[in-house]
Amino acid sequence: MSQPIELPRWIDIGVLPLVNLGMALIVAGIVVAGIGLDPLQVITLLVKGAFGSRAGIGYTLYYATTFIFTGLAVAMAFHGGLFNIGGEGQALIGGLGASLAALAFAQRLPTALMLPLMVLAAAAFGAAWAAVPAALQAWRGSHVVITTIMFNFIASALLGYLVVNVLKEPGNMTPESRSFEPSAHMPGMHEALGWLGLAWPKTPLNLSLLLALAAAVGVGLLLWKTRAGYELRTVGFSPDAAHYAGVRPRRQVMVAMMLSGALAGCVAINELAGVQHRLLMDFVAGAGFTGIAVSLIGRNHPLGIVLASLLFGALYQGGAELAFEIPGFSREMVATLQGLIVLFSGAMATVAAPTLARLYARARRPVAPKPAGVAHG
Amino acid sequence: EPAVIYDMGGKFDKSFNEAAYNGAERWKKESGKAYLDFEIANEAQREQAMRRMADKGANPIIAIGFSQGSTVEKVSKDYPKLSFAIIDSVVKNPNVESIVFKEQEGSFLVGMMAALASKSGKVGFVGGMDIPLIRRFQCGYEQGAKFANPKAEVTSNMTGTTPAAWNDPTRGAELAKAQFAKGVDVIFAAAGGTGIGVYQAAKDGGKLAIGVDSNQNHLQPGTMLTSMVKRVDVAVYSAAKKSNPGVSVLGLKEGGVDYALDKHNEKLVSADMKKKVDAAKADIIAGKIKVADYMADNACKY
Amino acid sequence: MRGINKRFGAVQANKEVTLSVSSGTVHGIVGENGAGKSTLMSILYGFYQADSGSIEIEGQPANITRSKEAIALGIGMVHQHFMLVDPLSALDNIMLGAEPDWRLQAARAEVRAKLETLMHDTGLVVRLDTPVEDLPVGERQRLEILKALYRGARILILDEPTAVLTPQETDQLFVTLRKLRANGTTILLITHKLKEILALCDKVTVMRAGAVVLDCPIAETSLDKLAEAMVGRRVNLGRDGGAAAKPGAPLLEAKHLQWHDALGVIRLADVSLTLRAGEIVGIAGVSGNGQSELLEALSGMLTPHGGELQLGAGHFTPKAWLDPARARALGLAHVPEDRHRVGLVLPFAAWESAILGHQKLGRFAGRFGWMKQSAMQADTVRMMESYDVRPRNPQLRSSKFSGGNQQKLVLAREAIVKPKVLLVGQPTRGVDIGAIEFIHGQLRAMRDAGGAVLVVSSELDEILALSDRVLVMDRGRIAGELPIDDCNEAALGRLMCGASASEQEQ
Amino acid sequence: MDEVLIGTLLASTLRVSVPLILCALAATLSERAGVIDLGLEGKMLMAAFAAGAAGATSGSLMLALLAALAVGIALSMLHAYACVSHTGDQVVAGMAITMTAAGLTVVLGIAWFKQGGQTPPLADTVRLAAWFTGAGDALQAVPLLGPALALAFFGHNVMVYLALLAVPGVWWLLYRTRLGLRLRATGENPAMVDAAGLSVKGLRYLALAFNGTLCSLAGAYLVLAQNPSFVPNMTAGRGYMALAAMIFGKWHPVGALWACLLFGFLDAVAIRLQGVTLPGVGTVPVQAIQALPYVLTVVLLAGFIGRARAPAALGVPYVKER
Ligand SMILES: Nc1ncnc2c1ncn2[C@@H]1O[C@H](COP(=O)(O)OP(=O)(O)OP(=O)(O)O)[C@@H](O)[C@H]1O
Ligand SMILES: Nc1ncnc2c1ncn2[C@@H]1O[C@H](COP(=O)(O)OP(=O)(O)OP(=O)(O)O)[C@@H](O)[C@H]1O
Ligand SMILES: [Mg+2]
Ligand SMILES: [Mg+2]
Repeated sequence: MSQPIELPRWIDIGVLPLVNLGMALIVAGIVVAGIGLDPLQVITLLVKGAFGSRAGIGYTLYYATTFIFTGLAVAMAFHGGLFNIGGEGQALIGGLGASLAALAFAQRLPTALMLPLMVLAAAAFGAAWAAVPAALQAWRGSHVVITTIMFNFIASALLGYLVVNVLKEPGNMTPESRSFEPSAHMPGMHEALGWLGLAWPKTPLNLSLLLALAAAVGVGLLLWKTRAGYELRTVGFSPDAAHYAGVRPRRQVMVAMMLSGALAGCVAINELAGVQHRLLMDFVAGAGFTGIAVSLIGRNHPLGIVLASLLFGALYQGGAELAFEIPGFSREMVATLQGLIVLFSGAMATVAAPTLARLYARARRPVAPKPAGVAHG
Repeated sequence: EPAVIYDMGGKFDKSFNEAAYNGAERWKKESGKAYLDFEIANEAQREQAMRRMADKGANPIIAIGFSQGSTVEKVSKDYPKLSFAIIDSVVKNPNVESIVFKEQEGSFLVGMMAALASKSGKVGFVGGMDIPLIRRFQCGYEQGAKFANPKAEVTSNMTGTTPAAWNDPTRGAELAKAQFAKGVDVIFAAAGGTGIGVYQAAKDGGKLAIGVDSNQNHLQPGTMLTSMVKRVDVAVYSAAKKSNPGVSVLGLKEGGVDYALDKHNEKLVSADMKKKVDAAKADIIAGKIKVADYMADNACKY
Repeated sequence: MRGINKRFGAVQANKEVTLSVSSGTVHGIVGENGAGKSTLMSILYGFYQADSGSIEIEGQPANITRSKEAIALGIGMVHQHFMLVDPLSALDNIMLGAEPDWRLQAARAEVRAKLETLMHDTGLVVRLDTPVEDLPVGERQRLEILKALYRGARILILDEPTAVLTPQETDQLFVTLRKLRANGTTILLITHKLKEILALCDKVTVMRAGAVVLDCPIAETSLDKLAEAMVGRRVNLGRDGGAAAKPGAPLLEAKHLQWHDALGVIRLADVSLTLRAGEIVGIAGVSGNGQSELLEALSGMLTPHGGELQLGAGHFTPKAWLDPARARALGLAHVPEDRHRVGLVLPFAAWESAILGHQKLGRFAGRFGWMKQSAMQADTVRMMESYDVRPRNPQLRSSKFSGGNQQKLVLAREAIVKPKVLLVGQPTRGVDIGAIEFIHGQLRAMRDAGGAVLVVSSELDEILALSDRVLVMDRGRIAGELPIDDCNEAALGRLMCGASASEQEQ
Repeated sequence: MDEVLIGTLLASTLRVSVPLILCALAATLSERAGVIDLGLEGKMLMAAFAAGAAGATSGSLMLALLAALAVGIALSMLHAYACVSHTGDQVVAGMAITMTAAGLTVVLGIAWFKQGGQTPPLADTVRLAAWFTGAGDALQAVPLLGPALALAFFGHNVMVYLALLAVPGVWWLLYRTRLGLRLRATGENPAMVDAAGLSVKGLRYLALAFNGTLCSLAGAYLVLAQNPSFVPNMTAGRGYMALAAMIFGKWHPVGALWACLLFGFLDAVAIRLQGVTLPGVGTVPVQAIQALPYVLTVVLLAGFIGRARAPAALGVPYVKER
């Protein structure tokens, strides 16, 4: 009954997530049909919008870049046994760091120095913002889930204050900082490909994508190839074994959360250095929460996260395109789907497991009439 | 085909954006052609939305609201062949039409009406986001109120400092209730969707309220004294019809701003009140009354 | 109870258990840790469901699927791990689930009145209005019994009630239990303390590995017989008659170690011991008498509240106690009792588990914090070969190895660094006979190479087979020390069961 | 003049606190039974939408309330199904509900009402009316404290009084009834509750049903009393603030009430201090006041101002067999 169900590995990491994703899509499809749209048409247009043109692909990858950062952030903390809901706030404060660096130095420094400095600042500020809940969890036992939520609100208030009262240009009515000098702009993919002689339409997609992919590789290497990652995962799986192995759990809590915060902070590079070129108040726009869904679907593995980010990037881009194309379709449909994915792939991840186990068992039985058909079902 | 990009608050804010929407709809009806539109849900979308419109070949692209100023400036440079229009902000690119209003003049008129309708001599102002543009409304309103009744007291509040202030009816209602408790009995809300809360509070408290941007008299018939209409609809309509780059400033004279009188508020506006206000309107147009412009020197001097 | 079977995942906790208890008696149940005693009783109480088997109460077949039904049948259970809600008052704890009125105040008044008489009749006195978290353990124990009696229990199950009690409290409890028996209550008593069985019970059942191995009236048995039945089959693993130990210099010296748990129960009362080069010291004792805590304190996993420790060149006091990393640096290795929770990380690949604790070793460290995985995997393969771990696949998940192979892997890992001091907890728990032999051989080889080995085991045979010197622990103390030549099961059994030692102490 | 200021400030505090109080009580009930609720925000938002949609289409206050209740309770049951029946992660489930609600309300709103996700303004018959205005007017006449008290405590709508009554109600349920005892025990030691012959699942489902009811009322209040219609994302973080208040109130209904009133008071003050220059202080950074509840909660959680003890079994799904 409530005994853990043993499924073959390929079902566990291959089929089950797809089944869960499928259930979320089905429910979303019902909603789409319920508001009078044709789910098939929506899906077709969505895929076309996301992958049908180079511009569409550019946007998809641009959104995916942000989600890779936040997804990795969630996964990093998760491997240390922590649930970081504070990606949103850490990204905001990372944006503050990157912007301060840009506003202070971009006039004087060349791009080659400016961009690394912004990355460092974004990561450092994000890490610092995550360090406080981490320290409170490690030394005072306050639960990181609750404190990171609180820190999201505090971050947004802090940024609001700074942007409105300190960073806003006197003449400007919009709460945003002045524009960064060109040396603080992350080159767009169209420019970069242009240098190589390749044509690419102008989209928000910028070289941050490479940074995100590098971060994914880096996270993978760190977790599975370095001692630090080994110790982190040990704490995440079994604090007792970690203690036995001479690992200090408190230190690992700090390390995991700060790395997580640093990754979230890098969202600012894609959004601010790459696209907006100034500090806005709401540039994260829920990406921190999307990161949770991305990480859940990606099974907390960098490769999975990159793929899941692509999925979400496509949903966002396709959704935006749909909002243009179909009256009555709003981007919130994508937000809804995102919530449903978290529900089915996260909270109800094992609901389908017994059924799958039964189907699998039936399929394996030699007397079963059509074993293969069931196994793939 | 033209494209309209609405600001935060959305095209059904019953106020500023909705006026733009009405203008676009009018164009659609008269021309029989379709137009594209998009509602901004967060800051980061502005540029994407505008570029997407431009990529689709929309022309002209009409951006509603000062917050889109910097985006229009950036994007219009990249698409020199397209024409753009921006409401409430000035962008000095050759392919951009900037349309701004003399809100102070319309506010002056509704300020007068507020002071004339007030029994307590105390009138209120609820602004949206605390920016010079809204201060310009406030300043004109104050001046008008004092013009009609030199002893009038004006209580003013701003809802916030971020764009969230445009769409927070709860706060609007709270601010209105606070002002009513101080004896204010007419409130002018220049706060986008936040105003809905103010009007509801006025209705609940049996006080008067003044709408903004669109004619909002129908929202709470019987307690809406009037509305300071800003003809964003006209601006959008004419921008869609034909774009003429440069800056146009629309005041009372140009019919860009006015106060609203219709079946919903005719009982509230007495003949005497109407006479006085119309006289002032003529004087402003004639230049006999100078209405202070807060944005000219960032101060309310009258 | 007839033919009861219960399986938890891979563990067969009860195998064809049949138990019959006559009413109005005290029936003892003894057995090693994990023998399935608690599981059996929990099935009777409806907390778990048997996979198969039947239960009859007072001649009537009873289908007990929930605790509620057991309670209705007059069965009450005092769980091994107290089932109490800490922040609630004693009174609320007693009536929870059996409140006579939906209004709490009225219910409390009614229950309080009943309890006053019950407390008076049974002598089980509890401060009813104190939150449980402020009650001492003995009082919590009485509270648990009172709870069962309040629900009208005629059959009372007590799961290791004395494990947490002081001798005085135990005596008091026994007075109460005798009184209850006199009033017609049937009592099922689980305990590890054989002396208690002899003192109190009318009949006794011995369980081992989920099955009943002995069932007889108390008059027909003795402490020695019970000890033998409990310790179980005699494995034919005699001492390797040959080389006697030649103990050398002391490598580890612990003095007056003291530790108490969060409840304030003293787990280490005062333990001093010395480990010398070239000897195996065995620690015998019924589990739960401080052996686990001793191992943890010596390996740095737990900081004692009192005492001191000399390990090689390091001297430690509770203020600055040894930590596991430092312990390893000083040449101490530790095979933990719980290989699943502590000794391995089950989701890890075998090679990852095989470097647990050694991740900082120089030969594994690449530049920039890189791990030399090839070196790690090569080491793992070597460990697997020399300790015959099967399957010999360093990439396989740790959880996929059988218990014996997991244990060999842990032992190999700790031995490969050639430690000066090796602490081993339950070296062969759940390990098959071939592996036992092999593991014992390895431990002896380590001694012969000049290492000091401390073995904690609940298997007397193992202690007898391995040790050069045996310490017996009882209630957090060293109850006695015997050189191996003076050891026999009877002597150890008496010390273990608190017979001679506690009598001498009192 | 001053008493008017005090009176309106108190009145405003009460009005602003109501959704916080209801949600904090909802959280108290579920967390006392051992279920973390990060779905408050979503439940409240969906209930608000249901009230707005039903109210606008049917024009009936009763139907609006019923719709809110049905939706809020249904979401709580979904929460229970995922976390209690299937031992899913409570935090993830709550997040999922909140995320889904934020999207779904807008999607449905646009589809049904074509007003950018808003519902049409509700007719007066659907809105909750002011109560005790007569008593308030009478009290106005009393010298000294009269006007302040009248402004502060009379003339609110029924939900304000209901929320204030719900506090002793929940307190009474938790501390004066058998069910309350069982709920509290479930949050502390579900194994014991199970051993006492009670159903842990049943109790947690029940706690979540109460939780859904209270969240629904909070959502309905936003639409039927505070605002004239549903507006996308109108809960604006109140669910999280209520959670903070519940923690700040140390998982006790009365503590939660005081925390909510404190947070509401800060909000009311922040509304009034917007852009106001105080002598000596300068312009008050309203953001600082807005962030204060969260900062206070973190400080409390860190144990710097007294220790808050969460129910021992909070967030742990109950499984018998390891
Ligand atoms: N809830 C459970 N889930 C999984 N396995 C369990 C559970 N309870 C007990 N077991 C396993 O069942 C076996 C028997 O356990 P049980 O608690 O009945 O032993 P015991 O004889 O009471 O031991 P002890 O003397 O330590 O109390 C053990 O291997 C144990 O690990
Ligand atoms: N979950 C599993 N998946 C795949 N293989 C397994 C799994 N569990 C055990 N095995 C393999 O099955 C074989 C027998 O396992 P089992 O646990 O019954 O061994 P055992 O010697 O009885 O161990 P123990 O003494 O711990 O009970 C082992 O070779 C092991 O590698
Ligand atoms: Mg086995
Ligand atoms: Mg037991």
